[in-house]
Order: sequence, then structure tokens, then C-alpha cells
Amino acid sequence: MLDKNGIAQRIAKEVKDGFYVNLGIGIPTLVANFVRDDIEVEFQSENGILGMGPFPFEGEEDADLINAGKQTITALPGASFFDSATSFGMIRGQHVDLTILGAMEVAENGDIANWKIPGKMVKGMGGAMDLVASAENIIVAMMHTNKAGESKLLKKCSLPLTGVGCVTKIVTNLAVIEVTTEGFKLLERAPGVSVEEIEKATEGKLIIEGEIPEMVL
Amino acid sequence: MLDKNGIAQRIAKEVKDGFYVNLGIGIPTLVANFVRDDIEVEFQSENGILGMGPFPFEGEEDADLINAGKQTITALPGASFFDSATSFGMIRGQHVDLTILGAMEVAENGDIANWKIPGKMVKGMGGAMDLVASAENIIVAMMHTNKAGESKLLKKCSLPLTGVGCVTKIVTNLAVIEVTTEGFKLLERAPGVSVEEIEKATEGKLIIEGEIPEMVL
Amino acid sequence: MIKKTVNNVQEALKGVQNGMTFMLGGFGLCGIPENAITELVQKNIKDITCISNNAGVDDFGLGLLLQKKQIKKMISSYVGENAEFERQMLSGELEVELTPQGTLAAKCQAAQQGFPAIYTPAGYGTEVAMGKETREFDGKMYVLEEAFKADFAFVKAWKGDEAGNLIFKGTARNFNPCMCGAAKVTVVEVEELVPAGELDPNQIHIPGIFVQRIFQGKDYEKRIEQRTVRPKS
Amino acid sequence: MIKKTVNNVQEALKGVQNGMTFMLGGFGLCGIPENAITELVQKNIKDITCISNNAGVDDFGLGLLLQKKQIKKMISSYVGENAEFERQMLSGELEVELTPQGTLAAKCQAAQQGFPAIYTPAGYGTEVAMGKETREFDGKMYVLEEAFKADFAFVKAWKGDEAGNLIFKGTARNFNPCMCGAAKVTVVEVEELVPAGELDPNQIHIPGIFVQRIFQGKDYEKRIEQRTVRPKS
Repeated sequence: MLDKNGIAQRIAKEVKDGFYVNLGIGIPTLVANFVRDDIEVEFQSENGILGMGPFPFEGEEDADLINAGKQTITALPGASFFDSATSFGMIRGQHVDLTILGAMEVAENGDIANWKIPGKMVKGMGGAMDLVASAENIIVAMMHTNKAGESKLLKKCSLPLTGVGCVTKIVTNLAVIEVTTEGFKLLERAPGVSVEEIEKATEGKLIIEGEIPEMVL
Repeated sequence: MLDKNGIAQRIAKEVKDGFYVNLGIGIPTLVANFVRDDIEVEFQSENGILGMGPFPFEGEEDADLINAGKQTITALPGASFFDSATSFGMIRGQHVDLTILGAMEVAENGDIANWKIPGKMVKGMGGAMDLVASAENIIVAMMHTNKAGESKLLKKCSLPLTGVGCVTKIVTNLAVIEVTTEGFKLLERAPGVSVEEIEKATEGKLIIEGEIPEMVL
Repeated sequence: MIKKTVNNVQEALKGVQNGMTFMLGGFGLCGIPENAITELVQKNIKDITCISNNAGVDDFGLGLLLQKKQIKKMISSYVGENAEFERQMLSGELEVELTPQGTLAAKCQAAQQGFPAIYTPAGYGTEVAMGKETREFDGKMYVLEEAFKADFAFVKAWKGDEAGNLIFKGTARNFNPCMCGAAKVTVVEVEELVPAGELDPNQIHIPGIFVQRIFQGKDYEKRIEQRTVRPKS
Repeated sequence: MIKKTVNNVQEALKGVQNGMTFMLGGFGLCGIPENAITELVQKNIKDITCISNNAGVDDFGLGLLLQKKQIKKMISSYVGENAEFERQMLSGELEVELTPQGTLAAKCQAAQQGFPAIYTPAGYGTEVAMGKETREFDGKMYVLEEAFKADFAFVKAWKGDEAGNLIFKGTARNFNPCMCGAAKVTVVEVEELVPAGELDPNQIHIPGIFVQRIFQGKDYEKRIEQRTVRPKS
């Protein structure tokens, strides 16, 4: 089974040379730590930076330089700053190659819910609705089940949607899953996790074809 | 009767303190020479400058600094450069206070035609269609009649339109005319021009109320 | 050159009234118009509709107006970690129109640039699109979103000149440029106000035509929400 | 940092084919991609559809492609003083879609930013709106104009870095920024190509994400169309 860093590490393998990548808050943010350093990648943060670098050294924080998670960051050589309209122009115009974000629920048709639990919790959608409606390549990073042990990979989302039929891949603590027109297709098992455990933790239709390899990190 | 400079001089009196002004090609360009220097005015050129200054001194021309008429210009202190989308954002968003442009024909309802004579001449509309569709304050600078002596102030335009019901005022070599819901309202006569001469040169409905003063330049 | 300078925040906020709609720049606490917010608290302007990506934190930024119940309605994309915002929203004290962040920016920019409405794919198939016109272009579905209408836009820039030309810094730029000229009156506070001619006309982010009033701001706190650092190697 | 540099104009234009649609920056002869145009002449690419505000003059800029009858269709706002353009258009040899200048810019920017179409008041009630959807918002009439689709955008910038970040100069900016990222492939030629990190990230007009290929241009003529001067007092 993977921890949050393990999920991020596995997702990092999906990041290819020449990709512009938008990382959501939470596990996705950790992905940056695991990207191979022999490839060229630039991170976009929707509040207005391309070429985002690591956190600043202590004492070098700049209140005018944060990421979408409101964390202090740095800018790498070749970075640029821009306004929110331009930023979402990049996103809407499909110039960003890969979006990685968290979710509360994903449905077998690729629907995603991650912004609201009616009557209980409202974080707001932030940029997520724009990202999922626009990006062609959307990977969800999340735990396979919620705190109550219920599956987060559903036949149909029960929470208000963030986007419809948009998720392409899901990486959880248990598995790597591709969203296909037929349903969730199991691609890889997390180290030490059996196919049966994944089946048990998945409410939506799970497609298992042939031997399912254990993931290599 | 006024010459081109006279028309420009009369129109300059319509330019008020604090106005952003877009000047079309031809007579309108001359208006800048006659604006009072005790008021604050900025000229916008739709190819991407606000705060346009006079022509450069000989030898100081910059190929990267022209106006919409492709003439070399200068930039005044406080000027800014921007792209075409932003430029027409200013225009469409009604941030430009006054547009002055030439015309081949103006109709008594404020329609204007100035970009095409079918089969004969096609200059193209350039930015004129955007300007006339957006601006709230549009003054036309033109000769009252064409080279054949025919009126350019018509009941209805015969040429393809640039915009509908948009012209607010017309300054010609003969008169200052306001476009009202009732038709062309004669406001002022050019020096030495009689009301009868203006009537004769105006095909559209001309409203003459009371004594028509001679214009003061 | 058309001068836009006013002497202070009081002069800059002349005309603000109860019940008005305001746009406020900033993302989180980054690039917020601190002086204008303080003055709105001071003047105790009530029943405000705020168009702002966030609502500050409990004790800073728009949170100050929330605390004093001056805000009737928030149009935002993210509530985030603001507990008072979430509480007022869930209890129904505060009207909230949650809007996708890109749509929020686009609706500001549409107002600035005279587009009456825009089509965006964001929110299609979600409750955000409920009651809105949707439409297909090239096999993809879009939602029609109308341009915002606001009375005042409160903007924070880094540098500005007398003509109202603005330059922003880092990610404090965010929504600020999109809001300039998107309201009837745009009020800008800057960290450094310079004479016209000092800024390179090539480097101006927002030309002065989009600005009605500009003033030298003061006492910026520029609070950091999530101070994250790494050790010096 | 993702590198966008290519060695020369030949490499930059790899993949251009007869029958394609190109966007070309510039206003009059100001800010036109001189190197790309020369190479298009050289390669004798035919049946081109050009989205460009003007078509150069008879013997410079896009006029060179017109002379050689390489252009099938022009989408422009202004024919102006280009006699060969006007002649080919009036004789029917050349297809011309005259488009209001602001609409032209907006259709480029819509393509860049993923808006499928925009509503503009320009051209309402004129032959430009014929056959197009019109619609009322707040009592004013607008025309629906769809985003452009193009294969290549040829852009001229002043400075650029390896990451494709661009800075433009003076009014040579014009349509160039709006066209970046508005075509499948955006090719940029610059007067000065610098290493990543040399440009201030606050001053970049177009981030590299909108650019696929960038190269150091050469032999710029930068011809002036209307040299107007005043005497030294």
C-alpha cells in the first residue's frame, strides 16, 4: 500500500519531457519532488506563474510570490508571471499538458467531485472546474477509500460534480486505474496489494484483464 | 467655407479636458494640432498606443513606433503600448471618450459608410467598425459633398454600411450638424456660408431652428 | 497626460455607498487592496456584494468585513480556510455565488473589454451551470456566462504613475489587472507612485485609461498565509 | 525549463504545407515576421489562407506572397494602399474576408485562450454580420464571431528567451501577442534571443507556453511605410 508520497512518486512517472503541468493542492503538490531531473518540465500555478520552483530558503519568503495553495514559492530561470485571465486562458486553451488534482469521488465514466459536501463543507471549486473542463489529460491523486472506509471510485458520484467525464487516470494508495468508456480499468497494483483488495475497495465497475503487474516506483 | 484644417480646428473644440480620443486617418489626424494646450487629453491609436505624441524630429523615426495611419510618431510621458486585443478592449469597453473619423456618407439616422464602394474601391474597414459600434461619442469629419458635388449627408446611405445609427455629430466644410432622432440638426454655419447653401448641399432631412450662428474657431 | 492621482484613500473612496457591488483584487492575501479594505471597514459600508476570488482570512483582508457583517453577498471561487466565511455561508447569513476561478477572471475581463458574455467549458454538467444557457461548439459543451457589473473595482498594484499606468509584481498580479476598467470606477492603490514618464511604456501591465483614481498606499502588512520554506542546504 | 529554440528559419518552418492557414503578426509593415515571410516565398508554399491585419505593400511583407500568387485567401481588416491586393481582390483572383480589426484580434485571442466564439458589437447591421448569429444583451446588439483555426502562427517579437518567453517593442507589438498559441504551431522570430533567466519574469508579454519554436531572426529591414517627421525647432 502507498502513502501520500508513494502516490505522488507513482504519478511523477506520468510526467513526460516537455510537459507543462498544473498541480492541485495536497498530494499533487508533492509530485514535483519526484519528477526525474533529466527531463524538462514546467509547473504552472493558476494564480499566475509558469516555471514555479521549490519553496524559498528560510528568510527569503516573498509575500508577493505564492502558489495556488497560498504557499510561498520561488521562480526558476525562464519563469513568467501573468494575470488570472491569462492563466485560465492557458488552461482553457489546452496549453497545459497535464493536470493532477485530488478528489472526493470519481465515477466510472470519469465524473469527478471535489468541492462541496452539501450542508457540511464547502471549500469552493477554485480553479478545479476550469482545469477539469479544459485539460485533455487529467490524473486524480487520492486515497482509494474515505475515512469511513467507503470506496471513492463509484458507479456514480453522490456529491455535486466538479466536471463530467473528464478524468483519464487515477492513482490511489492501492492502484493505478485508467478511466475507459467501459469503466475503471485496473493497470497496476500498489506493492503488496492484491487484486481482490482493490476489487473490494472499488464500488464502480472494475475491469481486470490478464495479470495485473505490481507498480514500479 | 472651411478647408481641411478648418474642419479639424472646429472639431478640436469638441475635445474636452480628460478625454481619451481616437483619431481616424485623414482630417481627424489634423485635430491633434488644434487642441487647446490648457486641457489634458490623450490620443489612442488602435494599433497599440495611448499617449501618442507628435511626429518625430527628422532622423529620430522609429520603425517600431507608428500610428494607425502607418505614420511614424512619438510617445509622450505617461504613454503605454499594448496589443491589438487590449486596444480594441479599450474601444469596445467604451473607455475611449471620443472617436473622430472620416466618412463617404452619413445618413440622417446616424448610419455611416466609409469602407467600400462595391466593384470599385475597397479600402477595408480597419478598426472603423469596432470604433463606431462601440463609442458613445462619434464625430464625423468630412466634406459636405463629394467630388461630383453630390451631398454626403443622405436620407439613407447608398454604400455598404460601417455602422448603424451611431454618428452623433458631423463637422463639414459648410456646417456643424448634430444627428438627432428627427434628422440632421443644423447647429452652426461655416464662416461665410449661408443656411441656404447648407440646405442645398444636404440631401437628408435638415432641421433648422431659429437663428443659426456662424461658427467661432 | 490625464492625471488620475488623488491624495489619499478617503478621496479615492468618495462615492462608495451601502448596497454597492465591489470588485476586489487579490488571491488569498496576496495582492489585496489593504488600504481600500481598511477604509471600507472604517466607513462601515453595509450590504456589499463582493466579487473577489477569496474572502481573506478571519482577521485580515475581506475577513474584516465579514466579521463586521458588512457583506451581503460574496461572488468567489474559494472559501478555503476562512472559518467565518464558511460559517456564515452554511448558516445562510451570507449569500454566496461560487464561481469557477477562470470564469470569475473571464467575467471581469469581459466587463473590462466590452464583451457582454463569454462561453466557457468550466462548470458544464455541474450545478454551476444550472439555469444557464449551454451550447455546443465543435463537439464540446460550453456555458454562457455574462460579464460582471460592478460599481467600484479596488485594485492593488506595485508601481503606478500619475497617468494611472500600472505595474504588478509576482503573483500579486492575479485578478488585479482583470478588474481594472471592469467597474464604473476603478480605484488603485500602489506601493510606489511615480511621475508620468518614469515607467517604460513597454512594461506597463495596465494602461491608465482603465483607471479612474490612483493613490499612494501605506502601512502594507502583506501577510503570508502559508509560510513554507526549505532549509538552507 | 522547456526549450523552444530552433537553429534557423528552415527548421522553424518545418511542416508548413500548401493549403494551410497561417496567422501573421504585424500592422502595416510594423512588427511583421520578415524571416518567416521570406522563407514562405523561398519554399513557394501555395494556396495559403492568411490571417493578417494587412497584406504588406506591393514589394514587401505579404505583398511578396501576393505577387507570386501564393495566397488563396486573405482574412484582413485593411487593404489600404496595396494596389496588387486590391487588384486581385476586385478581379476575383483572391478570396478576401474583410473583418473588423477588433474582431480579428478577438478571434485570435479567443483561439489562444480556448473561447469557442465571442460576441462583439462590431459590424452589426453591416454586410460583415450577414449570415451570422446576432443577439441582444442589455439592449445592444452583438454579432457572434467564432475563434480562428490556424495551422501556424508566425510572430515577430523584440526579445525572447530559450523558454519562448517574449517581449515586444513599441507598436510592433500589435497582433503578435494575440496570435501566440492561437494556431497549432506558433513560430517566433526575435531580434534578440537570450538565455532563460535574463528576462524579468514580471516583464514578459507572452509566456513560453504559447510558443512552440523560437529562433534568432536576421537581416531585418523594418521598412517604414509613412515616414513623417517635423523639423527640429
